[in-house]
Amino acid sequence: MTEPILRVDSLAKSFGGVRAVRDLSFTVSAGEILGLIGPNGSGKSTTVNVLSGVFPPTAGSILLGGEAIEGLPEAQRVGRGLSRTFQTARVFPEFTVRQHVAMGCHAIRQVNPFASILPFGAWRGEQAGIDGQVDEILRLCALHPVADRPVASLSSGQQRFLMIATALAARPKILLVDEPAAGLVEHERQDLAELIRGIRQRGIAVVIIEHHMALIMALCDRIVVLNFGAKIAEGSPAEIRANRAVIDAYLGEAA
Amino acid sequence: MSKHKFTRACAALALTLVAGSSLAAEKKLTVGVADALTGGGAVYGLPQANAVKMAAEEINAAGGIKVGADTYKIDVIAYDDKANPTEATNAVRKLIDRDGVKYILGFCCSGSTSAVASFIGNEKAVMLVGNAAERSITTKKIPNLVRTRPPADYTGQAAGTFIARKGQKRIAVLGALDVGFYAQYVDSVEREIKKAGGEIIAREVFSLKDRDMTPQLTKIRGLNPDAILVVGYVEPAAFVYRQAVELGMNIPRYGFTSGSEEQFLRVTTSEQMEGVWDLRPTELTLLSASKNGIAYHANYTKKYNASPSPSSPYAYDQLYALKAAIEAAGTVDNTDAVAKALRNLAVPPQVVMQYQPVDGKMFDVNGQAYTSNGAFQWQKGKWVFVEDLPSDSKAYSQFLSTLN
Amino acid sequence: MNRILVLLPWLLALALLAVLPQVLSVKYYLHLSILALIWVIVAQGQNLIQGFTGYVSIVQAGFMGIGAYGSTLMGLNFQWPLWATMVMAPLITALFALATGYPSLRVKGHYFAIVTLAFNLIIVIVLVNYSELTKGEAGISNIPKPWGGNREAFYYLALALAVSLTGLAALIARSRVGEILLAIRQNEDLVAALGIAAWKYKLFAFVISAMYAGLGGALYAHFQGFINPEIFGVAQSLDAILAVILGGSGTIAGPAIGAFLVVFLPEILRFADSFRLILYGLILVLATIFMPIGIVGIAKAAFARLTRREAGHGG
Amino acid sequence: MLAVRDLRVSYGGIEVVHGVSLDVAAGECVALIGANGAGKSSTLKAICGLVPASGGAITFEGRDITRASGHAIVRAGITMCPEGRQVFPQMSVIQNLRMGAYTRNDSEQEADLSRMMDMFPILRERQSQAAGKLSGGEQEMLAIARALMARPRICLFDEPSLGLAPKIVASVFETLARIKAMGMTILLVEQNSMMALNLADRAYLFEAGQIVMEGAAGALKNHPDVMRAYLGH
Amino acid sequence: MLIEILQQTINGLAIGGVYVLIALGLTTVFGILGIAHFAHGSISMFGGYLTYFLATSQGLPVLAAIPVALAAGILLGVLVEVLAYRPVRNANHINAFIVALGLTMMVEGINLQLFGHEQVVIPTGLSRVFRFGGITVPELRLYVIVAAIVLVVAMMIFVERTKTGQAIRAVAENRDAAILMGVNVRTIPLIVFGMSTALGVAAGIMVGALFAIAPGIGEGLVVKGFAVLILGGLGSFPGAILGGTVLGITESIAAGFISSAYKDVIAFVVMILVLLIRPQGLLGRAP
Repeated sequence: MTEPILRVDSLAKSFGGVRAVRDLSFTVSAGEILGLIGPNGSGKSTTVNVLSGVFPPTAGSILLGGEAIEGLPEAQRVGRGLSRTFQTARVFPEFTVRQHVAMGCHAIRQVNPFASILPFGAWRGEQAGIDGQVDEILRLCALHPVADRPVASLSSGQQRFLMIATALAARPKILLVDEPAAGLVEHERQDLAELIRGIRQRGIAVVIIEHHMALIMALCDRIVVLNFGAKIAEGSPAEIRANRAVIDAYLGEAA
Repeated sequence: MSKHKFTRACAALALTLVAGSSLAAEKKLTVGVADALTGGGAVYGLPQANAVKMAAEEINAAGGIKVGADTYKIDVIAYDDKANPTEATNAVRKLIDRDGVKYILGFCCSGSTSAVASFIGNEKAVMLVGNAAERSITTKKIPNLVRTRPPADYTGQAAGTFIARKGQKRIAVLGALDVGFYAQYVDSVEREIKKAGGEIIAREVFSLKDRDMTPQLTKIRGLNPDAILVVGYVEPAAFVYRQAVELGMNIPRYGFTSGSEEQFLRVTTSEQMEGVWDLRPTELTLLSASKNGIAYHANYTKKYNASPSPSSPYAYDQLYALKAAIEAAGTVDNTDAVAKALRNLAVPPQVVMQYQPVDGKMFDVNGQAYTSNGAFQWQKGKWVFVEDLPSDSKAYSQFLSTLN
Repeated sequence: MNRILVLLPWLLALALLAVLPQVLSVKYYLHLSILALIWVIVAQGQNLIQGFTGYVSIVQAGFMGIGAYGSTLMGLNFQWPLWATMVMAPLITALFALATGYPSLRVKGHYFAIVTLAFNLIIVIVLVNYSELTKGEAGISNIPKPWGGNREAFYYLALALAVSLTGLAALIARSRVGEILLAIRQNEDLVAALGIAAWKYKLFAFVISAMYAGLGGALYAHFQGFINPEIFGVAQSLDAILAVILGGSGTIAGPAIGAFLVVFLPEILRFADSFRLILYGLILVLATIFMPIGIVGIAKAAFARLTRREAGHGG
Repeated sequence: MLAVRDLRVSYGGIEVVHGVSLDVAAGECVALIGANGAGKSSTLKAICGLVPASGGAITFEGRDITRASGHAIVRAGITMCPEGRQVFPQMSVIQNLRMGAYTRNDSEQEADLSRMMDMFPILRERQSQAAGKLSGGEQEMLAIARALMARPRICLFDEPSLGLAPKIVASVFETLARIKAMGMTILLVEQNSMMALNLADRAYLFEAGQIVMEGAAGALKNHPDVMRAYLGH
Repeated sequence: MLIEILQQTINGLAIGGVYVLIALGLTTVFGILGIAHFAHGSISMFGGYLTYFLATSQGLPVLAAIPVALAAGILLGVLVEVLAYRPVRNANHINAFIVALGLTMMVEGINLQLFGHEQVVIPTGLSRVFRFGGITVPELRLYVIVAAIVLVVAMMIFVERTKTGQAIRAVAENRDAAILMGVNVRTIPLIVFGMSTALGVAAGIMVGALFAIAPGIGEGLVVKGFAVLILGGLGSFPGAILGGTVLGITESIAAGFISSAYKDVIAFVVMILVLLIRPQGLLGRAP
């Protein structure tokens, strides 16, 4: 773990007078899983939205692989290697699973999509390469049995895996997953943990927001805890579990 | 030639003659009407279509059109063009292509009329335009098109002279200046006023659907004009008169709206209208109308249970002009000959409007007819004919010939 | 085999359209057919933005107007040959679409619809009032017609353009761009999150759709020989939407069928006289309620049921 | 009190609940547990009329309410505290609570209102704030209080802990226990099987749209299959 | 100059009031049912026509004709909801929009058929003019402005203070949760359409008394109504009130000081500019 993939420095975001995120700094390295936890409304999702470019930050900098990206639009950040998923399932219901994942490849395709309008030429050749890549991702995410089914027919758990698969198709250096386990049951959660470890093995950094503490504690290398938009703790799962401030603000005595 | 053959030929000839004469008694001439029968333009179009139908019935009752030995009874087909150019083209194409009609009347509104005028020159048909006032319709010298209503600027010239004579120098205009012929009317007025040393100090616009003219009037009030000139359709124009009074403007008001008393009184009170001038063609207004006009008004009212619109006789006169032209040309099939005959026609005795012939002809070389213009004033709830406006149809006809 | 089955209706329709002028005895219907072919082009454009991208644009007739006036005025003022101005018309329209698309496409849903409607109103107001250039409400007549106004020749020109532009629409729909447009229709936020600059594709769809309209407008001008602002009002933009909905939104055949309906329906309803407007509206309401997927959608569903039943017999 | 017999629910032709039967007696707390998509929430939604039942029967206090519309079911005495809280975000806390009493015409609404605010002091503190501005935990409290404002005879809870911080989850279950102690009849759907089984008297285990196990909560909690699949042991 | 600005502001207030009422009707329907109710303008005009008809042909006093027209308008609005919008409730929002366009044609056609194509003006007999220094205010305009304010306040009270009003808000904010509160979500749309149409008919009567009712006027009004909604923010009551007033005055000032020919263009450009700077409208909520 040398130079971090993502370096967030003094990040702040306000809506009107409400300071949703304040003075937040942390780093993520290649192959690391970072947990981002905190009570509802503590600014976790806002952080993800600011990192991915849905909102511009009010202040602070975001360095991806050493390059400042805080001024870039959402789409270009994906091209630079930062992908994300959403809290609630967001999918293209009319596509097949395979088409859906292939959509994720657009950010890194070398051939201009407009060239594909011509009835001949480049994109057929490229399509074959994409097919191979999509197959690989589908296998990784255990979606290959349903590859040709319409997305609308998938269960909500499968749709969550599909979101991750589609984000992976853009070959990210870092993947932000927003509450991936919400609504999953135990065995699905285990599959999810397995998948996220598999993603880490490919050298991709993962930032995960989650309320399911067992999952977070088992999965994360490091955890950042937010409360009222500010970082109150950072450290290994064991450190966090023992942190007084975190117990008071978030975990409670039971955990 | 054998005797046998000869008898057969004689029999055939006799049969032809008999058949021919019997056909002659039943011949039918279909004329088409393309006009706005629904929508906003129907205020003008529907009475025109009614007027053509009424004229057809009268002519049929009086024995029809006589062409050589044949007598034609007139049949009228009317299609709605909604005052829309595409629909008007479709309607006329249908009349010509499908119904085989050669004579097309009506045409209240400028846009749809111009659309048809742009292709009628290539057709074996004759087009008679009614109320549409856009000047360019008769500047193109289309040989098979004539128009009964004079262009607006012919009237505008007369109106300008009249206003100049009244001595006001600074005139503010408020009108439907986005409509070509209204703008042309104002241009003519301006030319005459300038000759007398006056000027037009404002040209404010309202559109057909505007009813609140106070913003424009407030601006005009701030300019302190000597008089105001209102040109446009009566529906919005009536509001200008009312709101000008409400804004406390007590200056002479001139107009070119051709609205009836009833139309104005829906919007204004009679007091609000008192003294307003309307400078316009001498159309169907009872006080100024001829004997024909009074009869037309009575017959129309009886037949359709509503007063005819002031401009509807433009269409009524079309059919009488057409009848006279066909009879003069001696053919219903040769439209070129009929078109030529229209251009050589003296004003037929049955027409309602008071035409001012040019060189003794109803239509000039451009196919344009001219009525006289009059100054009308609102006095105690009524439009009163005050005087004829000085109108020179011959001079205007020459001017029109210079345009294209 | 399947491919042929899919192509068959297209080939049949094409053959029918190709011989149509020869079999029509009443040339009035040829006139309407030419208008319908022009509307096929306009509706295919509308479908790109409305059917595929999911943005209801109400400015299609306004863009027709820009194409029509663009072609006419270039011919009038620069004396360019008719063919050159007709090629330029969609390009000029594209410029306008770029300028209006940028602000319009920043908003979605009903906002977008109303903003484009406002643009259509603005186009008409400017065409009416900028009379030094456009001759205002009186319109421009005697616009040159190709082949001296030979309608049969014009029919084949319109047919060739309608067919090739329908083909182009099909190519776009099958391309990756088309796929992205469909994705935008389903979930635009996700598209952006996947690293696709959605605005580029929306603008592309909007501009191409406007170019279709621009060409359609130029064809209209040189077919009718007369244009005025009224022809390009909001009512006609609504006709374009109607054509797409009635025929089948998001399909290739739908707008083509819808275009013929839009042109011929008023003709068929002529018997209704002054009740026509009421009847026209009623048909629109009933069609949307009872066949929301359009004629093509219904036909496809019926076809699918038929083949399924046959397959069932076979098994 | 509440009896569901052979209930079937379909969405767009796809059946997701295949003949479920369950009972809730007065004063009882019953939990529905099982995997996501197993049909628990759909069953709940069918009971309170948010989705139509495609088959089977639901009776409440002897009355058939299978085909009744949502508002009639509320009037009959069934209230649901929905998944994801579903407060009215632009309305104030107090307006939200008043909406809870929408079906009531009695004169004790204001008294109930202040009782609720005694029970949940945070709501009194925030009474004139827009509900959307509350934190997730506070919104959950509001949703529960709002449901109680209807004075229901049975209260349905759909995933009350979903998406909440662990500390808040604990306090939500404390609240549910208090409501249970007040004698309220409860039907609870919950992902967090352990906490649900700790609270409930009886439970039904759902799998793929069917009930595969039922019994006393304690018994289910110690069942080896349940432990392995749902309790993460 | 100052007098002119003041006069123009007062000029704009009357039409602004009409815009507010039209926009409030549109915004309630939009906020609660997500329908862009394009036929609203034509239905409003129907109410205006009816008032005219009752007051002239039937000889009713105008003040007696108004409630009858309101009742008839409400009935029509409710019928439209049940027969036309309800069947497309669950379909794509484009479909509801197309239905709205079809309805507009139908109602326009019905208006033409029943009341003809001549413009009508509801006779009120109010022709006095008040003068304050250089500023003139016709009494009819004054009453229209006052009536518009009264109606707006009445509606705010209804929505904020009554149980039904709160239920309407609840349905707008969260339909499912409203069902769970025991709100009958089948009757709420009827109430909403009734209320919205009542406001529309009131606007139609004002237009008919102050100006005129004629074919096409309703469509023009509904387009302006939507412009107001966009200006103020879709679904926002205060937004509709502010937006309508702003649009009315903007038009008046634009016509008086910039160009009467392009006053509508200026109004739409203002709308588009606001949208560019604040896409959610002046008082709309941030997304």
